[in-house]
Amino acid sequence: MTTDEVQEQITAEFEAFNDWMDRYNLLIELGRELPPVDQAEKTNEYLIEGCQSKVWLVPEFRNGLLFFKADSDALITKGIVSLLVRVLSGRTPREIKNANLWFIDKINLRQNLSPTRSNGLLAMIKQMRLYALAFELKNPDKTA
Amino acid sequence: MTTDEVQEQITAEFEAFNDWMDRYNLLIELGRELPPVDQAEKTNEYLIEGCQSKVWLVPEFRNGLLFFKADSDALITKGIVSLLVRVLSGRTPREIKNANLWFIDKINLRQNLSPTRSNGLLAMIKQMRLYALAFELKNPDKTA
Amino acid sequence: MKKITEIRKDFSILSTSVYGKPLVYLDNAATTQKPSCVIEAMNEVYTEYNANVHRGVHFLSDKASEAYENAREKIRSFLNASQKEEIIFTPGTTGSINLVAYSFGERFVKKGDEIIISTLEHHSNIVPWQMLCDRKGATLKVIPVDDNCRLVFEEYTRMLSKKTRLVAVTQVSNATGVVLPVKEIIEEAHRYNIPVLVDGAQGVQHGMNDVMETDCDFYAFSGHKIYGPAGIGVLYGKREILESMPPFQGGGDMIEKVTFEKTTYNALPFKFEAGTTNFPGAIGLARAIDYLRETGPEYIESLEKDLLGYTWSALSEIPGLKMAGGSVPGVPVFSFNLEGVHHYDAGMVLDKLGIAVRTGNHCAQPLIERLGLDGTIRASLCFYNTREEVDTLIEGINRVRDMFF
Amino acid sequence: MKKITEIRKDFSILSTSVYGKPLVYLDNAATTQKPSCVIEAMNEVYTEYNANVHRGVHFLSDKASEAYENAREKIRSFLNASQKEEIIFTPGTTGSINLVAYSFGERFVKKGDEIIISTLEHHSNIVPWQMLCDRKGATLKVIPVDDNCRLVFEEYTRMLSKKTRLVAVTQVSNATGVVLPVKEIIEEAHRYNIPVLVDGAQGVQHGMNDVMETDCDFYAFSGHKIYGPAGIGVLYGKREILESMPPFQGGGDMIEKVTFEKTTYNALPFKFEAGTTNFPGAIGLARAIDYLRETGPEYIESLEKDLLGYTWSALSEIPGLKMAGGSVPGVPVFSFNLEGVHHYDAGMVLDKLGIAVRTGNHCAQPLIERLGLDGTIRASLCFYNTREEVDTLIEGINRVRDMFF
Ligand SMILES: Cc1ncc(COP(=O)(O)O)c(C=O)c1O
Ligand SMILES: Cc1ncc(COP(=O)(O)O)c(C=O)c1O
Repeated sequence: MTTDEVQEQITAEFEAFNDWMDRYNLLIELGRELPPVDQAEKTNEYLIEGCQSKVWLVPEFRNGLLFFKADSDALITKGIVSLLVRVLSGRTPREIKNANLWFIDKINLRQNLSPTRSNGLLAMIKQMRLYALAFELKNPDKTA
Repeated sequence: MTTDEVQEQITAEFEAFNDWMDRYNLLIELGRELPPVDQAEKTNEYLIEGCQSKVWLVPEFRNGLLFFKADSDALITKGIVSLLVRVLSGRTPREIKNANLWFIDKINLRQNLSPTRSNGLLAMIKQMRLYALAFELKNPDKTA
Repeated sequence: MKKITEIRKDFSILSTSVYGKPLVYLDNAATTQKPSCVIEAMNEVYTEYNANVHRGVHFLSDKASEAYENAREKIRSFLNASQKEEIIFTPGTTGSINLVAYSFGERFVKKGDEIIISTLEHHSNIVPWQMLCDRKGATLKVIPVDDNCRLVFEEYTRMLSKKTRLVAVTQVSNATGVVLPVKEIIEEAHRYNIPVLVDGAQGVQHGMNDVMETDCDFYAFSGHKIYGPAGIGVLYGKREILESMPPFQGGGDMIEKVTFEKTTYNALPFKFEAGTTNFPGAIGLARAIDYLRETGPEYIESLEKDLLGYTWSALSEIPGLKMAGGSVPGVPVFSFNLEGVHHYDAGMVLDKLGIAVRTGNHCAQPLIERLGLDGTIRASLCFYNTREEVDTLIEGINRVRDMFF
Repeated sequence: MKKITEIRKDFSILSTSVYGKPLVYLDNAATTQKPSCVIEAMNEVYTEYNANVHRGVHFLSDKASEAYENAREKIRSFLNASQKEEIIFTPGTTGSINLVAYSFGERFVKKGDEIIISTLEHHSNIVPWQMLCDRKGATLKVIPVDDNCRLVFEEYTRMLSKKTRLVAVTQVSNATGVVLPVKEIIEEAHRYNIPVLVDGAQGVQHGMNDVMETDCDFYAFSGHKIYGPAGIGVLYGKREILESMPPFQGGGDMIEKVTFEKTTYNALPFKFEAGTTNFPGAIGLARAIDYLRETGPEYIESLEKDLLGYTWSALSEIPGLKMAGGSVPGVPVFSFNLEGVHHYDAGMVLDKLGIAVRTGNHCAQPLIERLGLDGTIRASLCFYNTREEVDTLIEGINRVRDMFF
């Protein structure tokens, strides 16, 4: 599936619900389903610290693709994180760098990502893109 | 004349004019008529410095009465100063200390005396009263 | 007595909606809403007598200056200070405390000296002292608290010494609503002639506004937390000590005479008010204080007391809810966690129900860490809140519990 | 193009009366009037989304924070700065300059160093540097002016040396309307890698708002002088240099992590914005800048140019009138004296005719003394003034002459 197809899937899942409580219930569900990051990997290196909740993001590069594991101490945050992982994990650095994450607006999560919330989510997207850039620079041929 | 009588006189002179320009003309006239303080006496000791215009106030104690000479570099200020001199000069320290200067409100000069104007006029009244107090303390018997 | 429905009409924002739900504003410790008379007072400035204060020869400037100085007099009377010269307008509590840290600190604090604060402080009453100690080579001492958030007073008395230059404590912990024994703290310090700064940001709006009664040497508060505008605050200081302090910021209005060789400074309070001040803000703040007086301080106190008791009881009945402050708070500020629920998750859900609370460390990180937490949910109420709003909060919390269990 | 009558309707105070005479407000260099959209923007904050910024998990706080950050972005764009992080909100020009004097001064200025300012400065760009030099044992150097109020540029270039840490100059003399060659001053200083602070308080509202063009390192201005509210100002600083500076004030929002042992500071711009900021003020200021954009900067410039020429000609014809600035000023600010008339007397009479001018030393005592004066009458105009108002001023001045001759 392309990033767009995954985003369409997510949008459909969320548009089944009109009520914010139902959407949050879904996010909580998704947060619970996302496998936790090992305690050993929850180091400062992988921590994206926001004011309100912690987010860990662990990258892994295999066969020219970039995979992400992620976790958060807050469940709704973790649910949102899981969506980002779903859209971007297992893709080429270029895809990750160029992906237009339109689903965020579509399912009204923009507010949760606003820099003023300082919850680290925007920082997480930035961080994913930085990892992509870093891998691309280190392995120019593999990511052509 | 009592201080009240002088103030009534002043009030009558001003109430002849409705227009501010005429009142200012009168003040300018009065300012011109007030004998200037000798250049030699225009020292920092006698200076009451406001932000906008300078006022000099020279006290003299004779026969139990306190006399004032005063001057200003601005003419309207000097006119107002001359009114204060007219009301308070040549009186006992006690009279000066206790005088209720109601003419200021009556002829609408309150604004020109407001502390926010920082033109030294309010400071001048304070200074006159301070001189009165000082002379009283120095000469307790003469001012009984 | 104004009915609560009447009071709420004075604060039009209270009858707005968010996400289609009626707004339940329980973030009053962060900032309070403004009665319409405060908003109107500032509009009046801008439409009728806006001019630079203290500087003009003209009508508008006179009128603005007079209104500004009347505002100062109102603050003096509200704080029960003895002189107008002791009231300095600043941009807020943070500005007031930094003024003291720089000016008092420059003059009186040297290497080896000590400043005492408490574990219950807001960052604004921690960081300025840390920075001062860094600049001067002084040491910051911190009065500890017990597990119930109460100051360990004996530790405090033991800390006081010849090296102590200043004690700086908050009246009320913004993170937990715990009230400090400020009067006793001051008494102790004064036995050694040590001045005390009181951070009144969370006390001034709850009736603790009398500086004579506590005999504090400095008192700092923010307009926006007492129903006034943002961008204006107050520093009260005893005249003698203010006189002995050098100016903080340089600029217009704080000087008497400027030459390139030598500048002499203006008298109090202007010495500490450099540049064009926020005079519409000062006028708005004075209007807010008038509003409180008109509404009746005792009445306001009774309303808040009722809310405090009602909310405390209701929260106490929620299974798995843990209060951060230990026992019942002194002002209607409630800080708590729900077992197994991250405070941020709870805040997000409450938000979507129209309930505005604050979550996190409330700019009091050291206290939150001392309590072994990484944040709390804080609901802070004031007199314009209602029992119905508390009921909505309780329902909301129960809803959160259901969602996460 | 909006007609001038339409423009004046946006500023309702302009059609009020004082002492029964129509107000002629010619004190715009002290503070400007606010268009109704600015007043409304702040009312909107207080009635629709008042909340503490950057701190809340809730809707109102989000909305307030977003509006605040949008305001910052608008200021960035207005100043043509490259990054939002370079825009710091302060209480005003004085606050901005003091921030630099304390923070930059703390880090970069030591005994024996030199700071250069000019004779044309406002006290707010003199006293902070005097105080800094006092604290650090540094020396303040002052670029002289000739009898026509023009900088003696050769003297300036001679002053620059390895000891120079900073040059701080105003764009426009508030006392005389003289425009300084800021771009050349900066070019010279940069040849030695010396940073330059530009006091934009009197330039920003007259189209000199491009920080890229002058390549200044710091730029300071006040909201209230550019049709925005009081209590808000801006400091622009180049990112690199801001990054290298320590924080100025300590408090909420400017920290990343606080423990009693060690505090780490937040990123730009928050590092320099301690405590609750005046966010309604920032939003009001951004609205004022929008208003100028909507009205059209070129159009505004043409209106002011017309007023400048018209007023200059009219004043030149008055016998016994002496301009303090020498030749024609660069902005419509006119500073003069009438032979044989004290400036304060003149101001008092003009006041009663409804004409608001400022008299005295305009917080620029050293310049006034350099010119051998003890004050001037200053009429400062802006785009909402009219030729008719200038006529009233001229009549007023003639009336003053008649009264005192
Ligand atoms: C050139 C100049 N610099 C600085 C200031 C100080 O501005 P503010 O009083 O708004 O801080 C002014 C205004 O009075 C000014 O004209
Ligand atoms: C106890 C306490 N002190 C200081 C402050 C800082 O106030 P401000 O941000 O208005 O300067 C606050 C508010 O956040 C507070 O609660």
